[in-house]
Amino acid sequence: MHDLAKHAPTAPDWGALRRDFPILDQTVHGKPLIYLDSGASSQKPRAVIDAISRYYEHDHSNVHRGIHELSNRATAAYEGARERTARFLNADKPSEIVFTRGTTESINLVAATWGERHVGAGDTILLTELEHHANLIPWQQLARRKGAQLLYVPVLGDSGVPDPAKVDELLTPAVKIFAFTHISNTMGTINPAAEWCARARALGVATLVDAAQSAGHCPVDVAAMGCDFLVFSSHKILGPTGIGVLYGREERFAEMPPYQTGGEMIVTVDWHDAKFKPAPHGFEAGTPDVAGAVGLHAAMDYLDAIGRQNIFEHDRDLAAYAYTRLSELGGVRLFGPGTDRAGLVSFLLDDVHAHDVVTLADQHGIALRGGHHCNQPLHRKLGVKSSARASFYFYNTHEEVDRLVEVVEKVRAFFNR
Amino acid sequence: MHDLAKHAPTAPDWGALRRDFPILDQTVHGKPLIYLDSGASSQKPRAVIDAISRYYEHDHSNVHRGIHELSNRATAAYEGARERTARFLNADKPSEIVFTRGTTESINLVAATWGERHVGAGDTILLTELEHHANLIPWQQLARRKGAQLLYVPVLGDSGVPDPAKVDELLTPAVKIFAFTHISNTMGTINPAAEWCARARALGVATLVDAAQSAGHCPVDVAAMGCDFLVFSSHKILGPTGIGVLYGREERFAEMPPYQTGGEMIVTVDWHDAKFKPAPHGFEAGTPDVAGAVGLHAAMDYLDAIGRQNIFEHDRDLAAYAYTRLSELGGVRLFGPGTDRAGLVSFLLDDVHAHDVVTLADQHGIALRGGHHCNQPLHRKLGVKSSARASFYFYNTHEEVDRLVEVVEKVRAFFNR
Amino acid sequence: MDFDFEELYQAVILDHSRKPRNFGALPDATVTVSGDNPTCGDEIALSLKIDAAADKLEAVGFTGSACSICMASTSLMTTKIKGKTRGEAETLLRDFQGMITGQMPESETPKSLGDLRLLSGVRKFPQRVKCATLGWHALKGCLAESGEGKFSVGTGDADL
Amino acid sequence: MDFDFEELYQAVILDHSRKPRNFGALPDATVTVSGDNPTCGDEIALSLKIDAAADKLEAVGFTGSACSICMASTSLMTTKIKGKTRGEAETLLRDFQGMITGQMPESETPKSLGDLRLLSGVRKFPQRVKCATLGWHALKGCLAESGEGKFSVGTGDADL
Ligand SMILES: Cc1ncc(COP(=O)(O)O)c(C=O)c1O
Ligand SMILES: Cc1ncc(COP(=O)(O)O)c(C=O)c1O
Repeated sequence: MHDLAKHAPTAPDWGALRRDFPILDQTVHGKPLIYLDSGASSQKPRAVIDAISRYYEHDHSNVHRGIHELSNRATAAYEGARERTARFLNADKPSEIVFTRGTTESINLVAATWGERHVGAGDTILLTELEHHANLIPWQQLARRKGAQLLYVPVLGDSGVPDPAKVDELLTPAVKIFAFTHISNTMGTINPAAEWCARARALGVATLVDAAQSAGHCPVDVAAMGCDFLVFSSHKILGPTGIGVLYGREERFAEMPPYQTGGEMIVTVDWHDAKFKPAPHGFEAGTPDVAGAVGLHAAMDYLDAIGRQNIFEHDRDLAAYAYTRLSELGGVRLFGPGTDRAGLVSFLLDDVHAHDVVTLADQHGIALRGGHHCNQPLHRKLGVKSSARASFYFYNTHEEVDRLVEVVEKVRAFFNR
Repeated sequence: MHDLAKHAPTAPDWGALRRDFPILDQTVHGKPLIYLDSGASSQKPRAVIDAISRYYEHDHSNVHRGIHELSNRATAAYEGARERTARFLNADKPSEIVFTRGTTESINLVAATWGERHVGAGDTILLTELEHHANLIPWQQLARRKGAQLLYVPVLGDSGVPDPAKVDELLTPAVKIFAFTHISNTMGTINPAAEWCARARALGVATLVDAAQSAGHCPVDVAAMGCDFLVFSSHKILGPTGIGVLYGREERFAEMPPYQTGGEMIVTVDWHDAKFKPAPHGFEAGTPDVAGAVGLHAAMDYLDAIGRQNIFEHDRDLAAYAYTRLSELGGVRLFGPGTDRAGLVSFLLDDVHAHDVVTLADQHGIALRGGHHCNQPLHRKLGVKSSARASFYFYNTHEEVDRLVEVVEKVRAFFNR
Repeated sequence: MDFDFEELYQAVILDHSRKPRNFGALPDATVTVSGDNPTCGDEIALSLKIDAAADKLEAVGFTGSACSICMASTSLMTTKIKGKTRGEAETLLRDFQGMITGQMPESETPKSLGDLRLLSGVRKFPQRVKCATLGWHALKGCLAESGEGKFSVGTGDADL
Repeated sequence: MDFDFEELYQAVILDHSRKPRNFGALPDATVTVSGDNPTCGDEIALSLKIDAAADKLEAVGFTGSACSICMASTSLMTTKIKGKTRGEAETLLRDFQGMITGQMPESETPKSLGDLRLLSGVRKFPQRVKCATLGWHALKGCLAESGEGKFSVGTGDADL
């Protein structure tokens, strides 16, 4: 069994937790909302919404630059969120945490700074076929700019599992960086991140883990994982939109040139020259998203009060249940591993386009996602244009899955009539 | 008289407006808070705070990617904010508005895309000595990368006014881009943006206007101004932190390569190639700050309900009053133009460091800023390390200025005893 | 089944989506424009054989894979434009856009749209407007290309 | 005037800030480290003449321009380290940091800090801690440099 699945001691009161999310208490097209699109973006508990309001009502000011009381409070709030994030990831130091707009910007930052400096002509960048466009195009652009080679660990068909033999074959010292997703947003595959990082490290290969789908759904410990970089978005882990995280091991940050430049990130500036701060501030040009950091802080507190291991098991249970029920229907093509999957299920009905499934589900109050989920080449490899996806969080229930299955049956009946 | 200062018909109820800002109703060190640091970041009215909460409580989802109801609402909210911003600036089309993290990112984006493509060895980039580090270092980095020349329109000493004769001399067809601040954040100078843009345009020179200090303080009309790019930050114009605006004339956006890459900004992606969307989405990789856009929308509505011309006159009045009262004290060095100044005043007491002034003011509940205000080379030119700054918004009052002047007198007395 | 949904997927539309008319490559096409809807993966390539002298869209064909709305809309479109002049096709395009975006009041929807009027329900499904207009973007692209050859248009959106 | 403020700016501190001791270049310095506080523009360059054989900070001088807290803290520091061994200077540095960051309880502040204890009020002004520690960063830099020459340290912060 996967090492993330160790058993947790207490079971949270999921029903009570669900009531913390004001948005879930509404009807859509006359039906109770069933939100199964947390893989795209999670909803926010009252605690997060209120933390943001409270910040603006009491403590807002610009950070770092001021020496008055509000500026002290805003700076403490912002740096406190950094410190909290370091704890959330079990990073060594707060200075290993840089706040960005999200996963996408975090990866762009690494590709444009560390990548720019360390990847040269003929070098290899290794990805898997599971990568979200955010962890694919920045490397593609870097490879094109540098004349580097971009290689992909192939997945084994619909199972969505990267071929272990190919990892052995492709992970060589010629690789400069191995960038891979922890949990696939389309397949629900859980990659053996710690194992891959250990092997990469032994070969002197840097690693970047895309934790967009994992950071809020299971325990993530950068020390145990042994990665060089890890990235995620606040909006997928109960936090506000507009902020995300780049974890970078201290030695890696130290070898990176600045990314964006401007205020807050300088030591001295002259008309024709400037000296830059080290990480984290050297990678945070301009006024940061202070309220976003405050909201993210509240989200991490909320998640850890429940326990990420508890959440992980809850979501996996739901996904396993959905997977089983949908596969029993017949005429449904399911993607991703049959066991040890994370909390999401992508599927296709024979002869029905995903868009049509999603539109009908929406008419029943169910929010699904349809499309390529920013995995266009992967879908192409599977021979499909798109799929429908149900992605779960701890506020979802078995009854909601039952409702989903009912609606999928209706869609099939409608289009086969 | 400056053309921005035309008279407005009705006077808003400033006292009532002030009560819309919950944060202002508090004491700091036992004294009523007097917030004179809006130049660094403005406070937020209830309407903005509530718009953000409401969005998370009712409508949140990821944008563009989904086809369910919440995703439709979130997309409509996000694109509605874009459309609102286009109106706010009198841009031709919503597609001329790109959302960024703020002024700093907007300028970095232009320097890294338009600049990267259009500025070559031997070309000139023209700035003024007034520029904030955000509108200085990205160009400095570009100039160094390209072997281009960076020239500055000098300011006339403490007046903070760019030398008109030097503008004539330096603004030549050798200049690729003239990037300048509309309102100086240190000096309060209001630059003749429309006049400079017209002259640049006649010479085929592109223009970027840093409207960080003007967008929320006076009418800003990109059509009348005739600029190619204009940038500002939400957090300085009553909106949330974490989002900002890049206006780009359609033809300019069309000639720019992408900046960050990833989801949302692509047309098709293959393992080794990708096709990108045009502006605005082509410059917005990843999940955007939807809630930020909603908050910014509310802020623009709030500002325009008051009338930016009214705000402009209110803030100028306060600044002029503060300037006069401070200059009457003696032993105070004042920076920036004596007339036609925007709503802020920077000053220094003889033999007292700005930090000491600001610390004492804070003890009296007054939030000032002390430092180089991200204008380090300008301060160096003026022969000082730092200055103290009082920056005003429509929620400030004459009584607050009186209180400031009292405290400045106390500081002087204390340090001269 | 729900009212809105029934309206969206009427029998004629389902029929066109299952048995698209004029589906298949057009070997003697003078112009081909492909379009794709990046959000959902719809891909359509529309080919026209234009007789410039006679100002006539002599033949039309399309290939690709897409959702039922996109397939039906494109299929219906091809049946309407075959044999028409460029000007007539452009009028159709404008009318369709007016209808699908809701800019044109429902009462004013021209009769000339024929069965295409069955797609008017799409306006209640904002994200599906892109599906309904993808083939039309390709048509617009074909009409705009003065030369001959293969071209592509970007993302489908309502702004035809 | 306010209590906290009076405590921050006591007479001794004002005196040191107006008439800093050991202020001026040290022509025969063996090591010079400059530091600056980018937020406020404080700039300090500290020079030591270290007699390595005798393990003694023989002479000390500093130049620069800074706020009263920074000037006073640096001036007081120079009076305390002149003639001391490296080890003694390092102990002083640790004690000062403990006091200024509040990590060391006020009651435990070593007497050996002398007048430097007058700066303990700074801990109530978080943003001013950087001012009080800038000169000490330079000292730390001087002690860390094994070679001779001119060096610079980054931004002042509490983490000495
Ligand atoms: C004139 C000017 N330009 C740029 C900026 C940078 O704005 P931000 O820090 O929001 O990116 C500021 C504010 O600090 C400013 O006043
Ligand atoms: C695995 C994965 N990586 C990256 C991203 C991109 O995240 P964002 O859009 O928040 O930058 C996502 C989410 O869309 C994702 O699921």
